[in-house]
Order: sequence, then structure tokens, then C-alpha cells
Amino acid sequence: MQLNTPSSPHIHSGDQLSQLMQRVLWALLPAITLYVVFFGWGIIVNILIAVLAALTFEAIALRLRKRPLGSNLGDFSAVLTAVLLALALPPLAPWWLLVVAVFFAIVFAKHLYGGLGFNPFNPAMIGYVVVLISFPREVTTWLPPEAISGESISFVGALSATLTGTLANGINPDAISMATPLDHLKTQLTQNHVISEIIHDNTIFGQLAGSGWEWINLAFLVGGCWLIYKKVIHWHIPVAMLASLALIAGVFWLIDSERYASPLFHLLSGGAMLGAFFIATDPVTASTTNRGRILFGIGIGILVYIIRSWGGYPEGVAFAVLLMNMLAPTLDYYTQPRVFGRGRNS
Amino acid sequence: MSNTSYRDIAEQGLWQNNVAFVQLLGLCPLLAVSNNTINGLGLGLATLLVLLCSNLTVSLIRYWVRPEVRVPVFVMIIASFVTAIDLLMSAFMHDLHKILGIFIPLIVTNCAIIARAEAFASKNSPGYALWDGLMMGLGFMAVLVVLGALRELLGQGTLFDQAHLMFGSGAAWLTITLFDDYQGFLLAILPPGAFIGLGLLIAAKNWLDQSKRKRTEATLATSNPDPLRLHPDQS
Amino acid sequence: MIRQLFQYKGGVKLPEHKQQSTRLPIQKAALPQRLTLPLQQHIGTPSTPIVEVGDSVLKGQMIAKAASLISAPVHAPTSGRVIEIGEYAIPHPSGLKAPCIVIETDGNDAWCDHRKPVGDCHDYSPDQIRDYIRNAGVVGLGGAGFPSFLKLTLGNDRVVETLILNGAECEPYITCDDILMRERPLEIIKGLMIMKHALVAKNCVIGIEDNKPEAAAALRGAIKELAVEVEVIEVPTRYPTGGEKQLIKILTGKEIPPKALPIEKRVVVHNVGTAAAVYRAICLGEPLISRITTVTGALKKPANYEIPFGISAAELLAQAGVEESSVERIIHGGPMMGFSLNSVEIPLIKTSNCLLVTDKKTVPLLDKQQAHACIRCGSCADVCPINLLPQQLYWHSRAKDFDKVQDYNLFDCIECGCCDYVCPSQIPLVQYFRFAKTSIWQAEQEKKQAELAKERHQFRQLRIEREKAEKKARHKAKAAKVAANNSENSDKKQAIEDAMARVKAKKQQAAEASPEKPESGGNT
Amino acid sequence: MIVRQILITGAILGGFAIIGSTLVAVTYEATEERIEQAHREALLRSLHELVPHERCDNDLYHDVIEVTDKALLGSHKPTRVYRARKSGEPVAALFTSIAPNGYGGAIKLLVAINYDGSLAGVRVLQHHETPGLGDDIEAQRSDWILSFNNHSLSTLSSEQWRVEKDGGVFDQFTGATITPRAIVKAVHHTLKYFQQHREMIFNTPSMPREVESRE
Amino acid sequence: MTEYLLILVSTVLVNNFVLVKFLGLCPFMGVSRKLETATGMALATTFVLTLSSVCSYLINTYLLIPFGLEFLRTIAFILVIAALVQFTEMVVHKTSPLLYQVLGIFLPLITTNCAVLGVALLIIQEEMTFLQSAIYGFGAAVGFSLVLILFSAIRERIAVADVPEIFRGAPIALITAGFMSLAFMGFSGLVKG
Amino acid sequence: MLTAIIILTLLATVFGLILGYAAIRFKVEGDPIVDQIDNVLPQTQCGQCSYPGCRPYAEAIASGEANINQCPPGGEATMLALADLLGVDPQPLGTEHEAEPEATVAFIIEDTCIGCTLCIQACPVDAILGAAKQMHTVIESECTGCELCIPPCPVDCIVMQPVKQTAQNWKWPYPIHTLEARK
Ligand SMILES: Cc1cc2nc3c(=O)[nH]c(=O)nc-3n(C[C@H](O)[C@H](O)[C@H](O)COP(=O)(O)O)c2cc1C
Ligand SMILES: Cc1cc2nc3c(=O)[nH]c(=O)nc-3n(C[C@H](O)[C@H](O)[C@H](O)COP(=O)(O)O)c2cc1C
Ligand SMILES: Cc1cc2nc3c(=O)[nH]c(=O)nc-3n(C[C@H](O)[C@H](O)[C@H](O)COP(=O)(O)O)c2cc1C
Ligand SMILES: Cc1cc2nc3c(=O)[nH]c(=O)nc-3n(C[C@H](O)[C@H](O)[C@H](O)CO)c2cc1C
Ligand code: SF4
Ligand code: SF4
Ligand code: SF4
Ligand code: SF4
Ligand code: FES
Repeated sequence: MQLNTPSSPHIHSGDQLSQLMQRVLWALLPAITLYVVFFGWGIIVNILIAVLAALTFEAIALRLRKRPLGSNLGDFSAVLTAVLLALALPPLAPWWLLVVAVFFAIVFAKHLYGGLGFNPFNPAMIGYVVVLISFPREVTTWLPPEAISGESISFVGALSATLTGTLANGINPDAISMATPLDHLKTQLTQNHVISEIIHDNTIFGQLAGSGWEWINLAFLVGGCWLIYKKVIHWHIPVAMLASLALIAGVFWLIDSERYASPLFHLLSGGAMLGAFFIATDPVTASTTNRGRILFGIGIGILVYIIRSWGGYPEGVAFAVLLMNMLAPTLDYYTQPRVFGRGRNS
Repeated sequence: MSNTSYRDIAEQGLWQNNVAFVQLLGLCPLLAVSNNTINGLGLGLATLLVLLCSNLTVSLIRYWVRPEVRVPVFVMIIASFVTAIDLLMSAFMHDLHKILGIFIPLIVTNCAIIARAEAFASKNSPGYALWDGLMMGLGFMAVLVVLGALRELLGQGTLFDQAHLMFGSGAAWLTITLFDDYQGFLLAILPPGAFIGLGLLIAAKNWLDQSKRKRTEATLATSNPDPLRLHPDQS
Repeated sequence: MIRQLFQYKGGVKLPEHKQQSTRLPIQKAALPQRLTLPLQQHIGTPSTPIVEVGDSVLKGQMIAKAASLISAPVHAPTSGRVIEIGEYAIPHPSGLKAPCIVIETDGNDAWCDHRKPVGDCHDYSPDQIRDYIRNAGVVGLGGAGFPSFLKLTLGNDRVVETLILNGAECEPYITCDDILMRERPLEIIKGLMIMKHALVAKNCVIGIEDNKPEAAAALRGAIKELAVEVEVIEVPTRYPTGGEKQLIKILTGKEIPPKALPIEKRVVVHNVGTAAAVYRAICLGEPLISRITTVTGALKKPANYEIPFGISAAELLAQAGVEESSVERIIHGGPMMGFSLNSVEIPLIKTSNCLLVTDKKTVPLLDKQQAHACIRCGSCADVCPINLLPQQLYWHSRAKDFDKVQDYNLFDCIECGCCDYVCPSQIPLVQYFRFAKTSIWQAEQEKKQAELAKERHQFRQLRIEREKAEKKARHKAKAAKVAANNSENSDKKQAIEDAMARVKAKKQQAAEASPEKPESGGNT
Repeated sequence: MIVRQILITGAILGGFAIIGSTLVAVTYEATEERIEQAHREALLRSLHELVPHERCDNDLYHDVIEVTDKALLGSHKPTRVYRARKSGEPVAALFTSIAPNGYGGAIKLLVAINYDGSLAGVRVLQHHETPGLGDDIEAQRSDWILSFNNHSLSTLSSEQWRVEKDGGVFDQFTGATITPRAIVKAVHHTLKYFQQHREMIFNTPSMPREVESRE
Repeated sequence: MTEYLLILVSTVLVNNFVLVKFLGLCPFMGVSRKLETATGMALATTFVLTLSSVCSYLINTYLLIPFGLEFLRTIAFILVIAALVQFTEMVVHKTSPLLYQVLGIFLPLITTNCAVLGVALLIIQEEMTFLQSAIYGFGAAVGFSLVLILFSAIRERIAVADVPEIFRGAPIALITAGFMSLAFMGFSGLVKG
Repeated sequence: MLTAIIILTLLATVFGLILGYAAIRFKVEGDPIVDQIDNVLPQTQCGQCSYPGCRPYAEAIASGEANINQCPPGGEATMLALADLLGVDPQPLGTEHEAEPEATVAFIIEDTCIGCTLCIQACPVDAILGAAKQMHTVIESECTGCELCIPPCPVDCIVMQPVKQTAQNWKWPYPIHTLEARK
């Protein structure tokens, strides 16, 4: 009898890495759909280009590192990184912007550290920040919702805008470049306007927190809750992050609602929901203990608020995530759970 | 260190034990002023000069200094030279001096210089010490210039921008603009780019060393070609 | 009385696969031609043979005696002749060989005359009971094989509040305790009463997972019949509830610290099989020579077999109808904690509670060699019953960073395999932990050896120096004698030399005392 | 014995200090003047970029006063004003005014205003704007800053002294309005200050120059 | 009060000495392999940095300026620092062998830590008052310590990662420092300057 | 100019005095690091590091004369432990000692041994028993496997044997990952 002798346990739950990643992708679907509804097909083009680039770079990196391609490419982690990156960058951004961002995400932030599981920093956010500081103009010009611009962007139109930089006939370039609500708010505040005035003056702010944005953020919330339900992510990080963000935003808002935006605005604008459920929760780069996760989430919430309110950048999710990524190993070390039968501090 | 040869010292300084690449010393000026080739060159030269003077002096006085004041004495010698050079640069290359700013007086604390004084000059004769200073300084300057060129090229698409600061206004023609409407990859000239750039340069050096080693190994055709494996799972 | 149940954190719900082997009642395994009895079938020191090759032995006769306090004797499971005392493969993950006594059976199954049943245990003192149990070679049948009499010994001024019988049997496939409880509940309860007597325990509790209602009912019946006060408690089915400390937590809410013994918290846990064995030893005078073993998986006739120790796995599997061609692995123990055998030519011993035969169809297994990288998802930490961070343990074990891995409490890990079971990257976590644990043990061993070597080396240096000095002194003395003839102030010289020698010796001592000085390393 | 050792240590360090400080002091003596001169030349170069040598014959370096006006000159600290004259006649004034509300904080400007109130030119001396976005105000990077040349309070109305987005005549940069807005406002204010204080500016005697050496 | 807070925020986060101002990189790279040593180094540097910024201020205001000897700044400061460090080293060596052993060969390297001299020079350049100097020095040290400790924790993690061979050691450490610097850019603009 | 020189000299002299005082007041003897290094070394005392025994090698490392990769019996583990202890980068071992050395002990073939006592003199840890002209034996538990006794033996009766593996000293193998495997 030829016997196989691996170590115990000999059975397995059957959970698979690629399935985990796929679930996260599914959870993004509602938000992506709403994105298309509100902002046109640009985002789809973004995603396609980013995924293509990510798979290419991943394959090259694996080949150079002499690692098997098959199971690694099939784990969907690169796809997920690419999709998250595409969601963070403005639709109709030039294709090379996406490619540079993906290059830094996949090659620098991931494979130089040894690939999946070893990177200390969130690859998608590294990619995003690299292009943000290198090409601030391209990264901070966003599309207004179609309802405001009155232009509707078709798939082909988006493709040609992204690849060649030329817009389809009849579309006014000025009509489709605009600052995001957060950016706009910040700019206006620095000009000593007050919030009621700013919001009143501009249709971009929608009903809750930015026309279009508010619904997309709610869709991220729904997807995120499904992920928690499916046990793909733990509740700690998103809840801690959103709660702390809402809490400080609430405090300042109560102090002076003309200089500080409402908690609802903070929760439903920019990348708050995407960040809370999909980016801060990246298991590789987040803290992995429960207490650590809570501190990690709180840290991100606070940093997001600080950067949004007083920093140089209108949106702070990416920086906050990276900053807390730096803290994660330390957090992990100091928040080890109490071992069964041991006192807390042994 | 008695059997060191000039050739060895040169090889050590320029490549094998390069201050910036291998010893990872003198990083502050290296990263701070290397956003531009000319800045790199300027600081590199200043450092080289100080290194030469300090190595020579330290070697000359090596028998007179007792251990408890060794560091203060070395540091003071270095500081004197640096101040002198600082003053000279301020007088004759005022604009460049202004750009390099605080990093000229900070040559004093360029760890590389005191490290050479401690590790080499205080144990060797003046001739060797001078040669060591020259080679180490050149090695350091080379890295400064290469990193500067790389960052300048990527960051703003030019080379030797502002050459006139160093060589006078007649040298403006030295500036090369590679792409005319190049937008500039700002990461390269911002602080993060400095770190990443140096990391990549060192990786490139490792790669060169590795492929050289592989080649020699292949020619030797040893029975056991695997180099060091720290982590057996990578075998 | 309704007892409040507690919860331990973690654990997993596993598919049970228990019905296969409970369809048939306990089967008696046919007696084979040869029995191979390892000298070590328990935790502790291997026992010492007290028979010689060629001796005839009778069933129940002691053939190897306990070699130390933590050790257990071995008895002949049947009558026959000792034909060899030598090294044979034993059931151990390493597949290594160890000393065994081989008996050729004669088929008579003749009992020796040592059987001295104890009528009522209450006539005997706890000490006497323990001696009986010890001599009967009873060890824990729950898996670890710890000599049971030790766990029936009270420490100084210790009180046992709760004596727990562990009938949880949380591992999938295994049903040996289940079937025992169903078929021989009286033996168990009687054994339990003996244990209670030995420990002067206040209460007795039997913990059973709620997927074994028949067993619980049978035990309750027996309790009623015997009119004793024992609680049978059904605990939620969840792996590893059968773990000693987990069961204690569930039943009493007490957490036993790592490395501590349950008795320090006034609790003692024994397996139900152990209780039955105690009953047999005390009331029937039968030493531990057989047990019930579950043989299940891809077989024609999965069932629980009552086996004589020393029977080879091959023999037993043949009786259970194995299809050799399709077998992929044979697991000794359960699928979560057991180890796979690299040969079927191994004897079954006191701790063999299960043989699980797998093939591709009925028991599909995952190939752990297809592992992915750890993404630190934390699933493993969620299920760890000890509340460890398996991902960190893995990270450092993988890097062989043995200091860090101990910082993360590697040695608290009970190797239950929960983490491994849920890991989406299918990393063989437990094997990493075992690798790290055994490596650390080995390193400690080496360190001890190094210490010893260092001492001996230093001693040797000292000796050589001394010899040299002596030799020199002799030389000097000789020379001085010669010189004394030519020089009158030689006395003075001698005095100086003596003084110098003394100074030297002193220096030598000082050098030894402060080992920083380079001289002390000494040149050989 | 111990005291001697301590003294020797002190003496060694002191001895090297003598050598070191002599070296430095000698160099300093030798270069002092040259440094002063280089410093002056550098400053003059930037001033003469806006008011060329042909247009003035006075010593700009020494013909300087300090004025303070938080509202119009952007800082509560004294603002330096260099005065250009030809044959004693006022030609232009060069303000080192501040644009306080740039995107990254204050922007230091050099605003040259001809005696007639028109702009001789504007340059950015120091700023913290975002590279790649707000830094097109530097003369090396774009010509935007030259668009001020020759404008004055009379050529443009107050409404026109704004960026295009706010209804004025000056360009903004795509995606960056704050920076140009801040500069346009600061230049506009400086012009107003000049208009109000022209005579005072040219008539106040120069402040003594020796007290502050290098900055 | 807010002024001092701003100095602190500015030196610790916005203009972090290591990641933005490029000062003190040698110990940052050299003593960050292990968390323990990094912590020791952080403590020692905090002590020396704060003390030397105060001393430098005093020497500058009461010795150099009155005698018109500003050109001797560098040399005088470095002398103070070197002596201070040497003194600390001897004291630590004697009184706490444990600490000495943790800091090992790196204590002397504090002398040649650019951050220490850099702080002294910057204080003079920015014309700070005594209290400002002290806070500035302390803030710089805290910023240095913060990133050093975080960096060492990350390095401990990547030391066992599957980093490609040619990137092992210094290259990946530098790239990590680059990413940290990238993350710190998020703080830019917090203190307008 | 004179003030400059005077003031700086004064400053330096004062510091010099302080340091001179401190050097005496805070004098430290001994070097604990050598002990620590010594504790990491395997104490085989084989001399393959080119130093006579482990302690001299430890001293050489402490003084910076020797690299940390010169001890073959310690292999990679010792080198890594030293790198960790001293906070330096790991150094590659020489290619010839690449594999983790297998633990061995010396064994004297008793029939051939002529009792010359030469191996006793060679053994650094006195692990060989025997008197002149009598058969010698190696005490297995004390032999460090240094092989120093092999060359002196005139009749080549000493062989190295692997330490016996038992269920007690058996080590679980390092798991194999196909994902990370390169070849
Ligand atoms: C070294 C050692 C000493 C032990 N001593 C005692 C003891 O004195 N009393 C006792 O009741 N159990 C003792 N035990 C038994 C343990 O508590 C435990 O029941 C046994 O290891 C089996 O548990 P397991 O199957 O959960 O591993 C000892 C165990 C070991 C390993
Ligand atoms: C993870 C794990 C699971 C266990 N499961 C059981 C079980 O289901 N039944 C059992 O009797 N012992 C089980 N044990 C062993 C018990 O911890 C304990 O050793 C035993 O109940 C003590 O009784 P014994 O000494 O009579 O064997 C398990 C141990 C571990 C570590
Ligand atoms: C990272 C970042 C940096 C920016 N830097 C500047 C800047 O330096 N100068 C500027 O005017 N606007 C800058 N902006 C843009 C402003 O936030 C604001 O969007 C813009 O000034 C408004 O111009 P608009 O009205 O043309 O959209 C920056 C925006 C971002 C996101
Ligand atoms: C819940 C979840 C969130 C993730 N978030 C990110 C992310 O924000 N950015 C990213 O690059 N990858 C993300 N990933 C994918 C993967 O973890 C990532 O590529 C690794 O960091 C690469 O080593 C995520 C994966 C999961 C399961
Ligand atoms: S379950 Fe597996 S992949 Fe997840 S953290 Fe644990 S070891 Fe890593
Ligand atoms: S095997 Fe160890 S680490 Fe894993 S779950 Fe069980 S106790 Fe926890
Ligand atoms: S090689 Fe290693 S074991 Fe042998 S003497 Fe040297 S340090 Fe000791
Ligand atoms: S017996 Fe031989 S191998 Fe063993 S320690 Fe002695 S000399 Fe070394
Ligand atoms: S060069 Fe700055 S610390 Fe070394």
C-alpha cells in the first residue's frame, strides 16, 4: 500500500482564498451599478483597464520571481486591487494614469515584498497616493453626476476619452470636469464661506452628501454589510472607523455647523464607505487582532477627519489607511488577546 | 589592515563597501539634495573635499588622541574643515550654497566621514588614508550624482538643470531637456521618491553583483551552485 | 438541578460521520498470531521488560514493569510465548521504531492466576485502589495515555470538587466512547464510583455532546439502576469540546491556566473508557490489555472493535474489510488530531482509539501542498479555542523565529487543528507549530549539551594549564637543584620563583573567574 | 595622577580647538567680504530682473525702507520696500509683499511697481503650493506670472482684478484656482497700498543697512 | 499655547525630521532592525536631541552672538553635541549595562546623527525663543522616535517576508521608508507655513 | 579673530576636562557582549572557525576581527542568532557548509583500537575514556562531534556516526509549500 502521510488535521472546511476575494468583488457590484447610473460608463472602462494592467503586471512579476502563475493569478487578489484602485480614481482619467497606479500597486507595493500576504501597505492605496501626488491635476478632476452636467457618457465615449483623451462630439469638456463635493467644500471653506451658503449655492451637494455620491456610498454600505454577514470581513474595523468619524464630526458640527460639515456628510461623501468596508479591511495590511482592529478603525476615522478638515488634501481615506498600516504591526503586538487560562498581561 | 593595497581600497570605496550603497551612511544629504544632478554634484564635491582633509589630518594625529576624547577631536577637525568649506562656498558659489542650505554644515554629521576617520584613517598611514578618502568620497559622489540624475530625469525630464549655479552662467548650455512637454513624474523629486530611488539603485547593485557571482560560479562549475538561502522554503 | 453551562471561545462545527461505525455493536477482534507490544504505550518513561525471549506468558501477566513514577506496566493480552524483544515500528508520526515485546499467541487465551477482584472498593483505602490501578497498567484512554493512577492522586491538601467523565468524543468519525457508553454503561458508572472514592470527590459529572442521545440515555439508566448521584450533562456539539480544559470550562466555568493541572482548580477529568478500565481492574482484576477502537472510513465493515493490544493495524483492517487498492491514507486517531501512518505494519496500543481509512471518494481530503500565502484574514484566530493568534504563530514559525513564536505562546497551542481546518489558504498550520515546538525542544537539548561541553572544555583547559605548571615547577626544581650547587644565593632565587609561580596561579584563577579576559579562552 | 589625566584630556581637546578655530577664523577673515558681496549681488540680481540696470542708477541694496500694513501687504511683520531711482528721480518701488491665503499657506512675492502705478513685474520668492498644480506661478515653470506686466489700477477695474472664474481677466489653472486667486488679490492690494502711500515711500530715508547681515 | 502645539504637530507629523526633512537617516536605517533596539535608540536620541537643542540655544545667544562669532556656530554646536553624547555614553555604560548593550555601537552614532546638529542649526535659522527651541527639539525627537519605532516594527515583519533576493535588506527597507514618507505626505498642509 | 580662538578653546577645554573626569569616574571593565556571543556558539570547540575554541572566536567577533559566518557546526542557525544579537545583517555561509550539518558523534571501532591515547589528547571536552594500551571508548552523550580526534588516530579506528533518532528526539519536518517553491 502506498500511503500518503501529511500532518493532521486531515479534513478541511473547503473555504478557499479565491472564493473569499470573489465575494468581495460581488459585494462591490451594487455600488458599481449605481456608479454607472449616476456617472456613466467611465468607471467600467477604468475597471477594465486596471484589471488588464493588474493581471499583466502580476504575471510578469510572478514570472520574474519564478513563482507558479496558475494558482497565483487565479486567486483574484490582483483583480480586487485593480477594481478598488479603479474605483478610487476619477472616471475618464487617462489610461496611463491607471497603468502607473496599478504598476506601483502590484509591483512595488505587493511583489517587492513577496507578493500576496506579505505587503505591509495597502497596494491599492499606494497606487492611488503615488498618482495623487505625482499628477494631482488629473486625479482631482472628477466628473459631475450626469444629472448635473446634462451629458451622458456612453461606453464608447468613455473608452475614447480614456485612451485618446478626446471627448465625443458635443460634449463640453468644462461640463465634465469638476471638483468632488469634499474638494469643493474644502476650497470654499478656505475662502471663508460658510457651509449653509456653500451647500445652498451648489447642486453638487445633493440631498444628503453629494448628488450621486450619497447613493453610491449607501450601496457600498449594503455590500459591506453582506460581507460581514458572510464572515468575509469582521465588523470591528468598519464600525470603529465610521463611528469614530461620525463622533468627531458630530462634536465639531455641534460646536460650529457653519465651519464643520455634518457627520452624515462625512459618512456619505468621498471614500468613507468604500474605505471602511473594502479598503481598511484589507486583511493583509490591517491589524489582525480584534482589539487591534478596533484601534485601527478608530485611528483611520480620526485621521480621515483631521486630514479632511485641516489638512492639504480634501479626502484623507487613502492617507489614513496607509498611516494606520504603518501602525498595524505594533498594534498587533500589543493587542494580543488574552490566552485561554492566562491573565491578561501574561 | 596592514596588507591593504591601493587597488583594494579603490574597489572597496567605489563599489564593494560603498558608503551610500553598502554602509548606508551619509544618507541624509544623499536623499535630501539629490533631487537634481547639479545639487548632487555640488554636495558630493564638498563632501569629498572634507573627507580628504579629515582623513589626512586624522591619520597624521592618530597617535596623539586618547580614546575618551577621540570622537570630540575627530568631530572638531571635521567641523573646522566643513565650516571653512561652507564659508568658501558661500563666497564663491553663493546660489548653490543657498540651495544646499543646511546640508553643507551638516556634512559634519555625515556619518560616513567620521566612520572613515574611526575605521580607517585612525589606523592607517596618511597615504592610505588620503587614498581611502578619495575613493570613498568619489564613491559617495557617484551615488549622489546618479541618484540626482535619475530623479531629475524622471521628475522633470531634464538633466543638469541649473548648471550655471555651479559652473557659472556660461554653463547654462549643459542643461539637457529630454522631453519638451514632459509633465514630470513628481514622485521622483518628492521625499518618497528619494527613498524609493535609492532602494532601487541598491537593488540594481545587488543584481549586478548577483549576476556576476552567478557567472563566476558557472565558470567554476561548482557542484553546489546554490548561494545562501536564509529561508529554506525558497529553495 | 439545572446546571449553567459556560462557553469557551472558538471551536468549529464539523461534519460528524459517526453513524457509519455505530450501526454494528462492538465486535471482538479475532486473535492474531503475533502481538507486538511497544514498551511505551503511555506518556512517560518506557517500561522495563521483565520477561525474556522464550518465556511463556499467560493472559494478564505483567511482561514489563513501570520504570518510574510516570510510567505504566504492560501486560500480556493473551497467552503465548515471547519470541523477540526488539525494535519495531510503533504508532508515532515519525514512523520510527522503538523497543517492543513480541508474543506468539497460542490461541488458548488462558488467564494467569493474578486475577484478584476487589469486591467492594469501599473496603479499600484510596491508596490501595491507586496501587491496583497502577499495577493494572491503566492509562488514559482519551488519547494522551497519561498513567491514570496519577490523576487519581490527590496532592497535599487538595480537594476535588468535581470529577468529570469526558464522554464528549468531539472528533468526527470516532465512536469508541459512544458505543461503550451505550453498551456498557454500568461498567462506566461503577468505574466512576471507584474513581470518586479514590479522589474523595464531591460531585461527579459526565459530559456528553448532544449528538449522542442514546449514550446519555444509557448512562442515565445505569445511574438510576445503581442509585448513585451522578449528573449526565449534554453539552453542545462543537469541536474541541472533548479537550480537557474546554470541557472543564463548559461544565464549571473554570479556566485551567497553561501548564497548570486541572486538580489545581479542584477538577479532575477522566475519559469514560478509562472509567470502564478502572472498573475492570478493580472489580474484575483485569489489567488493561484491550480497548475499543473505532475502525471506520472507506471499509466494508466499519465498526468498533474490541482489540487486544499489539494487534497490527493490517490485521484489524483486514477484518474490517479494507480495499487496499483505493486506500489513500490511514489515520491513527481522528481526522483532526490523528496522524497518518506510513505503513500498516504497526501495532495498536492503549491510545489507539481509531483507525480511519480514507480514499478519494468517501473521505475526500485536501492536499495541503497546494497552500496559498497567509492573508492574515484572522479566520484561524476566530476559531482557536485557546485564543491564540495562529497567523502570527505561523508567520514566525515559517521564518523559524523561535523566540518570537514563543512570545505568541506557541506552547499553549493544543494542536487541535481548528485553525488549520478553516484557513482559506489551506496552510498546514499545525504542522508548522509542531515543527516549531519540536525544533525548540531540540534546540534546548542542544543548548544543554553545549553548556556541558563548555564546562568540560574549560575544565580540560584548566587541567592542561595545571599539568603544564606542574611540569614546569618540576623542571625548575630540578634546575634549581643543579644550580644550588654553583650558586649560594639560589635560596633567594628559589623564593622569588616560588612567589612568581604563586602570582601566576592567582592570575590564572582570576582569569577563570572573569571570563572576559582573552587568556581564559586559552590556546590549545 | 587622576587630575593629571583629566588635565591632559582637556589639553588635547583644547589644543585641537586652537588649531580648528584658527583655521576657521582665518578662512572667515578671508571670505567675509566676498560673502557679503555675493549676498548683495544675489539680491540685486533678482531686483534688477524686474527693474533693469538701464532704468535706475541708485544702489537698490541700500535704498530700502520697511513698512507695515496687515490688510494690504499681507503680513503684520514689516514688509521691505526697495526703491529704484534714476538721477535722484523715483522710478519704481519693489515690495516684498505676502499673499497670505495660498493653498499651502503664505506665498512670498516680489512686486515691482513703477512710479506711475503700473506694474513692472511680479515674481514669486517662496511658496508652499502643491507641486504640479499650484506651482505654475513660478516664472521658470510658466509665463503666467508675466501676465501682470504693465497692468495697474487704472487699466483694470476692481472687478477685473480677479481670476476669470470670478469674472476677472487673469487665467486660473485647471483644477487650481486658489493659488492664482491669492496672488491676484495680493498684487491688487499692493497696488492699492502703493497708490495710497506713494510719496511717503519715496521720501522716507533709507534704513541703516549694517545691522542685519546675511539672512 | 496653540503656538507650541503647532510646533509640536509640525515637527512630529507635518515636517517629520526623518521622512520629510531627511535628517537622522543613518540611525533610522541602522538601528531599526529590531523593535527593542529601536526603542532604546529612540529614548537616547530624545534625550540628547532635547538637551542639545537647549544647549545650542544657550551657547548661541549667550556666547556666540555677544562676541559676534556666528561663523563658529557649526563647530561650537558639534562640540557640545559630541561631548554631551560621549558623556551620556560613559554614564550609560557604567550605570545601565543593559541599556548600553541595547544601544551597543549606536550611541556614538548619535553624535553623527544629522538630526541633532540639524535641530540646533534650524533653531537658530528660524530665530526661535528658548521655549520654542526646547519644544522644537523635543518635537523633532518625538517625530524621530515615532517613525523609528513604527519602522522597526514593520521591518521585523518584512524581515521574514518572501522578498525577492536582490531587494532583501537595505533596498526593501528604503522602499518601505519611501512608502512611509508617502503616507506622511497626508499630513501636509496641516500646519500652514 | 582672537576672541574666536579663545572662546572655542575655552569651550573645548572645559568639555575635555569633563570628559576626562567622566572617563575615570565611569570606567567600565569587561565586556558582557563576549559572554553573550559565547552563549550562542555551539561549544563544539572544534576550531573550524580558525580560532582555538568557541570563546576565542566570540572574542574575535566582539572586537570586530571576525565575521559571524565562520562557525560550521553552528551553521545557519548560529549565524542568524549572532546577526540578531549584534544587530547586523546576516552573512552568507561559505558554500561548503551550506547544509544544516547533521549531528554526529565519534565511535571507536574497538577491535582496531591500539590504545595510543592520542585521541584523548585531541578531544577538547574529555569525552574519550581509556588508558594507555587499552581500548578506548567515546562517551556518546558528551561527544560534541567535532571530529578533532579523527586525524591523530594512527590506525583510523574512529568513525563519525549520526546521532540516533528516536521518537523522543524526532523533529517534525518543515512543511513543504508548492506555492513558494521555486523549482
Ligand atoms: C508532566 C505531567 C504531569 C502530570 N501530573 C498530573 C498529576 O499530578 N495529577 C493529575 O491529575 N494529572 C496530571 N497530569 C495529566 C494532565 O493533566 C492531563 O490530564 C494529561 O496530560 C492528559 O490530558 P490530554 O489528553 O488533554 O492531553 C500530568 C501531565 C503531565 C504531562
Ligand atoms: C483537542 C482535543 C480534543 C479532545 N477530545 C477528547 C474527546 O473527545 N474525548 C476524550 O475523552 N478526550 C478528549 N481529549 C483528551 C482530553 O483532553 C483529556 O486528555 C482526557 O479526557 C483525559 O482523560 P484520560 O486521562 O482518561 O484520557 C481531547 C484532547 C484534545 C487536546
Ligand atoms: C492634493 C491637492 C492639492 C491641491 N493643491 C492646490 C494648489 O496648490 N493650488 C490651488 O489653487 N489649488 C489646489 N488644489 C485644488 C483645490 O482643492 C481646488 O479644487 C481648486 O483650487 C478649485 O479650483 P477650481 O475651482 O478650478 O476647481 C489642490 C487640490 C488637491 C486635491
Ligand atoms: C476584505 C478584503 C479587502 C481587501 N482590500 C484591499 C484593498 O483595499 N487594497 C488592495 O490592494 N487589496 C485588497 N484586498 C486584496 C488583497 O488582500 C490584497 O491584494 C493584498 O494586500 C495583496 O497582498 C482585499 C481583500 C479582502 C479579502
Ligand atoms: S486562516 Fe489562514 S490565511 Fe487566514 S490568517 Fe489564519 S493562517 Fe492566515
Ligand atoms: S491548533 Fe493551536 S493555534 Fe490552532 S486552533 Fe488549535 S490551539 Fe489554536
Ligand atoms: S567553529 Fe564553532 S564550534 Fe567550532 S570552535 Fe569555532 S565557534 Fe566553536
Ligand atoms: S570523541 Fe572525538 S569527536 Fe567526540 S568530542 Fe572528542 S574529539 Fe570530538
Ligand atoms: S547622514 Fe544624517 S544621520 Fe547619517
